[in-house]
Amino acid sequence: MTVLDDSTAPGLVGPPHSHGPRRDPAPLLPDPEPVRILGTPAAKTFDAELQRDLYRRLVLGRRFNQQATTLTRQGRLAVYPASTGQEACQITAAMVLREVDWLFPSYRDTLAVVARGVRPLDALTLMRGHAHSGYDPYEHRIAPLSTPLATQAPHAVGLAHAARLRAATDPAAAEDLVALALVGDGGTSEGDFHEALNFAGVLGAPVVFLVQNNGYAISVPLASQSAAPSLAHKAVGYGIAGRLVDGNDALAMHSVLSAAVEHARSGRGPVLVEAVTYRLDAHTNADDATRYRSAAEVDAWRARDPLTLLEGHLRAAGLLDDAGVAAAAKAAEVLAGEIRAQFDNPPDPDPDSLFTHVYARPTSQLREQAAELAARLDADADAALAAATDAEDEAR
Amino acid sequence: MTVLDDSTAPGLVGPPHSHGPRRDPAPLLPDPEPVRILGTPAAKTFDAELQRDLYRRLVLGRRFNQQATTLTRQGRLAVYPASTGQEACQITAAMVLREVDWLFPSYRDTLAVVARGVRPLDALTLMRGHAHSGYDPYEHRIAPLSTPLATQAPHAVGLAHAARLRAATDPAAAEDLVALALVGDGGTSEGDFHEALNFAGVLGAPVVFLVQNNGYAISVPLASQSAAPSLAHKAVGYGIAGRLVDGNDALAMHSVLSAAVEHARSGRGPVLVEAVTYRLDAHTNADDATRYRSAAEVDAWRARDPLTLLEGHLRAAGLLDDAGVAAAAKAAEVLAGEIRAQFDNPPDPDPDSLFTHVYARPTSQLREQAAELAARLDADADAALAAATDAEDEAR
Amino acid sequence: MSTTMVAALNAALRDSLREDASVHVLGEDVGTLGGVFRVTDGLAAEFGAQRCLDTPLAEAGILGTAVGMAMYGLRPVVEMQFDAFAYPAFEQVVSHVAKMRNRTGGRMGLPITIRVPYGGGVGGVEHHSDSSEAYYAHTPGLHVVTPATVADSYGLLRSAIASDDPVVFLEPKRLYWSAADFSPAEVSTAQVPPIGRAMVRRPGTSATLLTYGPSLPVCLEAAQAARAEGWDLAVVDLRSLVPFDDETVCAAVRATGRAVVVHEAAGFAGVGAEIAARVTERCFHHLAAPVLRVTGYDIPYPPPMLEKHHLPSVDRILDAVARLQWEQ
Amino acid sequence: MSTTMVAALNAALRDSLREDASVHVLGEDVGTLGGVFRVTDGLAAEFGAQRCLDTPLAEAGILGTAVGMAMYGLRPVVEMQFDAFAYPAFEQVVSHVAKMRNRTGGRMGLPITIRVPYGGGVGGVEHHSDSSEAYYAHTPGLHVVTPATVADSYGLLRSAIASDDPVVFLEPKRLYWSAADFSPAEVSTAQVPPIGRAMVRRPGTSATLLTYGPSLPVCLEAAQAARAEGWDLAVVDLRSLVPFDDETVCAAVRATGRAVVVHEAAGFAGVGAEIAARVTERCFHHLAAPVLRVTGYDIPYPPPMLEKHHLPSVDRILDAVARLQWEQ
Ligand SMILES: Cc1ncc(C[n+]2csc(CCOP(=O)(O)OP(=O)(O)O)c2C)c(N)n1
Ligand SMILES: Cc1ncc(C[n+]2csc(CCOP(=O)(O)OP(=O)(O)O)c2C)c(N)n1
Ligand SMILES: [Mg+2]
Ligand SMILES: [Mg+2]
Repeated sequence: MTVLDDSTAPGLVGPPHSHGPRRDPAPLLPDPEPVRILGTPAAKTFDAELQRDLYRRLVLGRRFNQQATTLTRQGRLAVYPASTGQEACQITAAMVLREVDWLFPSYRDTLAVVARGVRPLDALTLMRGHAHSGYDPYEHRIAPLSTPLATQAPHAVGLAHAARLRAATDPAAAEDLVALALVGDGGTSEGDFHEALNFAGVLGAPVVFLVQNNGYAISVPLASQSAAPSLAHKAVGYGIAGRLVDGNDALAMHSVLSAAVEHARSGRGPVLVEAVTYRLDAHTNADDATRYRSAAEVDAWRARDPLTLLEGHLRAAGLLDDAGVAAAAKAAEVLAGEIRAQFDNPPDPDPDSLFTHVYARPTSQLREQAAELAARLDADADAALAAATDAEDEAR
Repeated sequence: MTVLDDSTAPGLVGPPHSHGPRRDPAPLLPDPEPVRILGTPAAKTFDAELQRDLYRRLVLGRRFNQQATTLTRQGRLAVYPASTGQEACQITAAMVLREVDWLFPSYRDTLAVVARGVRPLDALTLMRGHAHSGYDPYEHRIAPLSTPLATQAPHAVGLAHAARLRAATDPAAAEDLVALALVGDGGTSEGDFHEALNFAGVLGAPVVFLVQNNGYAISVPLASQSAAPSLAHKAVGYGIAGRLVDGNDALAMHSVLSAAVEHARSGRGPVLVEAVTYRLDAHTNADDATRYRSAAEVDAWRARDPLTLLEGHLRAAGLLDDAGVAAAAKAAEVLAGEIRAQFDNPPDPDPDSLFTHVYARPTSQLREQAAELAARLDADADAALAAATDAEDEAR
Repeated sequence: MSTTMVAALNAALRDSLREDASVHVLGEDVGTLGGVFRVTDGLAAEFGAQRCLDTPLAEAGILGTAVGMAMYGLRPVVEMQFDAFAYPAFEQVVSHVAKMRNRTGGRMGLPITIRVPYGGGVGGVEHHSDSSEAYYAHTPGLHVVTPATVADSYGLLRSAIASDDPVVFLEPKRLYWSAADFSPAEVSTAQVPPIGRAMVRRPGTSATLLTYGPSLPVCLEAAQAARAEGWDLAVVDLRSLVPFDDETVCAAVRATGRAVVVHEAAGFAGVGAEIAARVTERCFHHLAAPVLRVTGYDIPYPPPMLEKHHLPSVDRILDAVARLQWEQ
Repeated sequence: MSTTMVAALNAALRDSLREDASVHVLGEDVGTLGGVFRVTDGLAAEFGAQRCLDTPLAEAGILGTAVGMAMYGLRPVVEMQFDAFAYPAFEQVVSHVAKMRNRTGGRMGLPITIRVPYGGGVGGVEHHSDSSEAYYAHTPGLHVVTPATVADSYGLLRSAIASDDPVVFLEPKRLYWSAADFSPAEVSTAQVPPIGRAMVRRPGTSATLLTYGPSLPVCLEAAQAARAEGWDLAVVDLRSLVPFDDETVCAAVRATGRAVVVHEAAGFAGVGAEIAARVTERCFHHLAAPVLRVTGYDIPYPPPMLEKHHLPSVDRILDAVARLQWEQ
């Protein structure tokens, strides 16, 4: 048997096959370990006023989580999925966005919604059970909190793409906006997450996906969710940049997230940011987290509480003193008082609202159904009135 | 303002956060360029008999594609999505599997099904329009050809996982099987692809995903499908190994695919293989490919026809001569004749089969409906008979 | 001018793209190829690849992207390549498209048109011939529209795209190549049919056939054949399943006292059940017989060689009419 | 012994896992946590994490994996965490689970049980209270079962898991904490109710209420209240929507000549339409009035503070009964 000396048949084979030029993967891969600033030399050059601001906001955020949890105990909220321990993610997600930008929150991100300016009562309407969404998405440029996981991620892509389309055809109306979509570690497993990242990559849309990897999807730990080196490693598969950051380091979060947002804004394409963090509270007030995680684990993460870390750093750096801490705490109490006041006598929902916004104009079928309900409620009211009158008569 | 010297507050921050140990991504990343063997020194050490076998099978495969396409022109097949140009992928996909293994083909993979031993008529039943699937999946260990794209990928994961489960609980029944799922470049965009790879990674199931990247999803080119450096780069996001291979190099295909299958079989986890190839024919016989690609592009890829490449290499290597080529061609004609014979008088489907396999036992509703249809068909037959008798009477 | 349904749909898209800069078409193969049925033929060439976008192959992604585009004020027209390939987008349809206006208290409507070529009779292999209208019709918040004629294809698609609500627009693929004397250029805005009105396609006195989409021609044929049996059948084309035109339908049924509903989809819990139930609720004392249904069997759509047995046929319709208790 | 519905379901899973090594439970949070409703409580501890598997968060992936497991001969029992979160798996349900036996000519059946906690009345935020039965009931190839009592929860789930066909098993979540005197240990195999048989829960002579799942207790309460109005109402619990028990249902309707169908799902094209239509087809001359429906409105499921207006109530049922043309 003669064996081919490949030098004899070079023309036969030619260069390797491909469908177009290959992109270099290196810039898309995340660092092996999460980006940190606290405790590193970079902390020294970080704007001092911004650091103080981050601290004050984190304190407010923590108080918000506590107050909302209290409201569930009082039965004023049906449910609240607290973001305690994730405040550095929530706060910076709101901070790095400009007014023109859009936020696409997941069900756990009420704090980010409030941090972007929505009145607490309105941000919590869904959890109160009064209406599905309590704020005007156009006023705040915030999509409704998304309960079906990861389903809002393609919406962020579509909106960001649409803004580019408008800018191209109508430069006068151009808005240099970025859409920021918030997803959990569990949410990354959904098909919609995949499809959103792929569309973003292909369209080059100005979107940032922030994955708050808090280690659990309800009870399911990360190891049962993904075998990837990091969730940020998913980015390369879509041709987009992946970044890994310490989600409990407020300075790192602010720095990485603003860079990602400006990367997207400047037309350099979407970014996937994975923030490694931890949910210190249970999944919601209805959950019993002791069923699936140890006190030791929670304690270890409590020692890395983003607020404690930042406060310690600021004190050590001389940027914060007892007076500053007290002032922040006082502002937090003012916020908590405002929330309580908003929940004191919130309006009741109108039954007719069941029918008014199903379509732009109700169908004849819905008009019939609304009339039926109205008649029944009227009859009930009449009956109640009659009963009350009878009782009065009797009493007289 | 004093700035923190990080050495002053080391205890504050500690090591970076993570949820468990991080896997090294390096072994999961594909080579930058597709693996090739033809025209490289590795070709010299490649088993000679296997090379000749590959050649003969590729010739049969090509003839199968041609014959099936001819059947569409004769109206004997409703539709045929040819894999012309992709025969090296199709043939090796079948060859590298053992009898115990399972194949999960996509709608374009009839050739792989035939190469695994299914009678052409049965493999083509779906395309003929006689029944949905013409072969027994358990006899051949081949799932039905999947028309909804990528939906069969999670089935492969589930089956491979189930085999492991059984082996663990009942070692006597252990089957060391691998499931091979075939997906197109377009199919990688679907959510089901993502979810399947993620489950495979988490479960460590013995699955190989072979993506035949033929550059198009019907008319949509790869650049509109994905911005990734390669589709094999998606693997790292699931913690599984990614491999990139020249899909028109039969030796490379065989080598990479068998390595992947044995990797999975030996318990080292799933593999994603991207084979870069090209569909030389239109999407199906009903498609007009000139609408979306140039003759020059097709010609360039025709020059890289896997069959031509292999034949040229084998001739140059002295492994093939005119007699060998003629023998292979003759065997191909025998196959073509067999296919034509099978299609000569294929049985007609029985209308009652509409109802018999919707459930293990038909519901009372289906029994009613079947009876209604049977009565109508009987009446039609009676009417036809009466008409024929009348005509006979008249003729007499 | 002889125009096919495909050409009429194409004209509707073209005119909508021309008149309204916010209209954007997206889907698999809609651009360069012009769609597998050529409904989007030439649109990318005329309006650019961005107005008629070839997307990646992922239906939830397509529709989810369209939701985001609509949030920003665009009017996306999405093509799902075939009925069964719209199922991956089902969560987006049910949990977002249908609900967004409601969940935001009317603040955020989604003017999305979802075009779905549907139904059988074209010899398609499995998963290419589903009739999926019941899934959408049962989902509050969606309009569900299906044209049966060339003129309606143009007019209803214009109305769907102009609607401020999401519309699932079901195109009967076996009528794609049907043709009629129709010139889109001559249609004035005033003539465009509104969504929500049924149409009596044939008056009649003996019984009323209620149908839509691909089954309209079959019903008209049955009505023609019924004359030989002495029946004068009325035929109503529903055109819009949601909103439902109770007025026209009930008037047509009351006038004859007998009715048969005809559609291709499986009968069990199909739209025909709703029609039969609501007509019975509203016209009970006018009915001489129960409203009967002629539908696809309760089976997965059959392979091409058997589909003729499954589809409502003239014979099956006449059999049902014969069972309308005439001797009573 | 007082047993809740959750406990009865848990016992059914436990007994199935114990008796048949091919039974495997999988889903989100079913393992360590025991499910968000605790239906799988303790199963992972008793049978190991592999028999009761915590999966990644991806419903199509879960069901697709279960399809593969069933192909290999296992009997997967899948939990979808909530009704609306089953929609991402819709394509797998419709295009594979429902069709696999048929598309393989009977060679490959898929004995999968898909457990779906469904319906409202528990104060759930949006997407947590959908009644999705019509989507499944309209899909040929699926069995659709829904228990309304503690005993049936146990028995029907045992039957569903034992079935060689795929079963969508809809658990009325607002009855999860209802309790009854029932001991799973005392149920012999012979007593396990078969799939496909309705049950007359209350005999009656004036009119018949046809219902299932979460609406059964409401109907029983309405029947009780109706006595004050002089009506003796029969109540039929369908238990299985597919296959449908025409025999029991039609007998119960013929006996009274009047019927009301009650369910939580939106009325339009809901399962109630099918019931009304088929009962009318089969019992027309026994009916003194049209079959009426009391259902959820044709709206997205409301927020908790408004759901009481949407759900069928005793009042609404009695109003419907009053409209059954008694004076005639
Ligand atoms: C599509 C979908 N499936 C299931 C659920 C039920 N569910 C609500 S929260 C949750 C876990 C989410 O985990 P993760 O994405 O990590 O977010 P986190 O709760 O940690 O913020 C699950 C399974 C849902 N909301 N949507
Ligand atoms: C879920 C789904 N969506 C759409 C289609 C319609 N369709 C059939 S083949 C095809 C293109 C497939 O492209 P690719 O995955 O690259 O495979 P290839 O045809 O190149 O083998 C499309 C869009 C389908 N079959 N399934
Ligand atoms: Mg999480
Ligand atoms: Mg391809």
